[in-house]
Amino acid sequence: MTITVQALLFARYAELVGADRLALSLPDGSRAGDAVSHLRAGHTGGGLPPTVLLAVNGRQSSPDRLLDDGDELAILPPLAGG
Amino acid sequence: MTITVQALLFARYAELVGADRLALSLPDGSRAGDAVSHLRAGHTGGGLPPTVLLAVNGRQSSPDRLLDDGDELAILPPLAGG
Amino acid sequence: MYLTHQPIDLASLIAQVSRAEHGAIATFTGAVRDSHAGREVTALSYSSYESMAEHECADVVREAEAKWPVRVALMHRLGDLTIGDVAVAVTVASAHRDEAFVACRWVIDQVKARVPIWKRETYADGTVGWVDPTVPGGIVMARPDAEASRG
Amino acid sequence: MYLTHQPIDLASLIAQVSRAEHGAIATFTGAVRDSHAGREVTALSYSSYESMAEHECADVVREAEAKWPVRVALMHRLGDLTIGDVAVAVTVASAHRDEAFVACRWVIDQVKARVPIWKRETYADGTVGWVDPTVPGGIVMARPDAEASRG
Repeated sequence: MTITVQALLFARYAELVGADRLALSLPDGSRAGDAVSHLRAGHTGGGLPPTVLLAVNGRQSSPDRLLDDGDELAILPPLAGG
Repeated sequence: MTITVQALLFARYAELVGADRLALSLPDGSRAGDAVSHLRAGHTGGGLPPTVLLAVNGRQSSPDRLLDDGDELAILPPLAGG
Repeated sequence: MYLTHQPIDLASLIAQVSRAEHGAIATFTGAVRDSHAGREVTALSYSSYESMAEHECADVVREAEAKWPVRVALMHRLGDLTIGDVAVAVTVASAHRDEAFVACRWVIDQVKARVPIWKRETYADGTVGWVDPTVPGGIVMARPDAEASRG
Repeated sequence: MYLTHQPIDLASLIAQVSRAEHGAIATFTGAVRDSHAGREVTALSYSSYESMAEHECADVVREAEAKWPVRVALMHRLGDLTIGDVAVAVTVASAHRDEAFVACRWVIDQVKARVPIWKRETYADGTVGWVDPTVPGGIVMARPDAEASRG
């Protein structure tokens, strides 16, 4: 069984990866941190730093958060608003 | 020798005394506090409280401040700006 | 000039202190409230020892600009105000927000402590009081005869 | 709505929180500075994860209004800004100035810490950087190829 997760990339990370949205196919039971490791292991995500800020479905989440099929996983560069 | 000092009264004190400006004749060597005592001893100034805020020539002064002829002595109610 | 009998224009105060090197602007405005010490306020009048008040305001602004890397604008309104009117405005511009907040707070506190301005309130029941932060309740009622003679 | 692509109108934010019972309004505005980390800034662009940012702003406002007896207005601008443009404004109204200042400071600190917004600076020498408060110097330079592909 696999799930599909929409990875959203912003600002510098979108620039690094060369895309602001990617569909990731992951094994059932994957956690948010696993999705980032998967992306980092590939060609496009190699530049992502070892720790990143994550949000699942628009709310900040820990890397331990279990992912469901159809979740939106945002990978956020360090915040710089204000 | 006497000096003449212009006493200025504001807000509630002007209301109490019934005037916002009075000329006071005082003995040479009088201090700011003496001028207030002089005023308080008279009919018009009887309602002034025992301690008041004073300014001589537009700058806050202690009751010990020696007065010169022609000085402007302001007797200030508790401040309530802002 | 730090005192005015006209409405205070906050935008022009902000423009007065803004510079391209300033990222942060902290502003305080004090407005006339509809109640004080449990009484319903219907009208309010500020008076001042104006020459001394101008000096004190200038000192406060100069001292703030010496203590922190900031630019300060300050305006206090005098005369008759109605509920909601801005009575005092302080605007502080700085490169960073720490100094802007600290200096803005310091300036309004100094204005209240040092600038010779007085506030006369008219209440819904027709009585009149002088605001006096040194007495319990914060108000000394005006004498009815004095009030009559004033009108 | 706490995000806008239009210029921020401070007067309307103030009007949004003012009430007859509020004597104190503290305001913070953050504007685009002409320099950052020793570099001359010529242009600036804010981007955001907008749906999350709206949620976070709403949470910050609600939390501030629960912690203190205040009303809060908040607006953050996105898109291309020039030097001096207001990027963020916080307005806090309260009966007394203590809470207004404390809550205003808290809100802007929370916005910077929690709201997903990013800042891309263009410098006078034509290079481009991403503001990143977690690195020494506060800037990560953009890749020239990415920059070229963006234009």
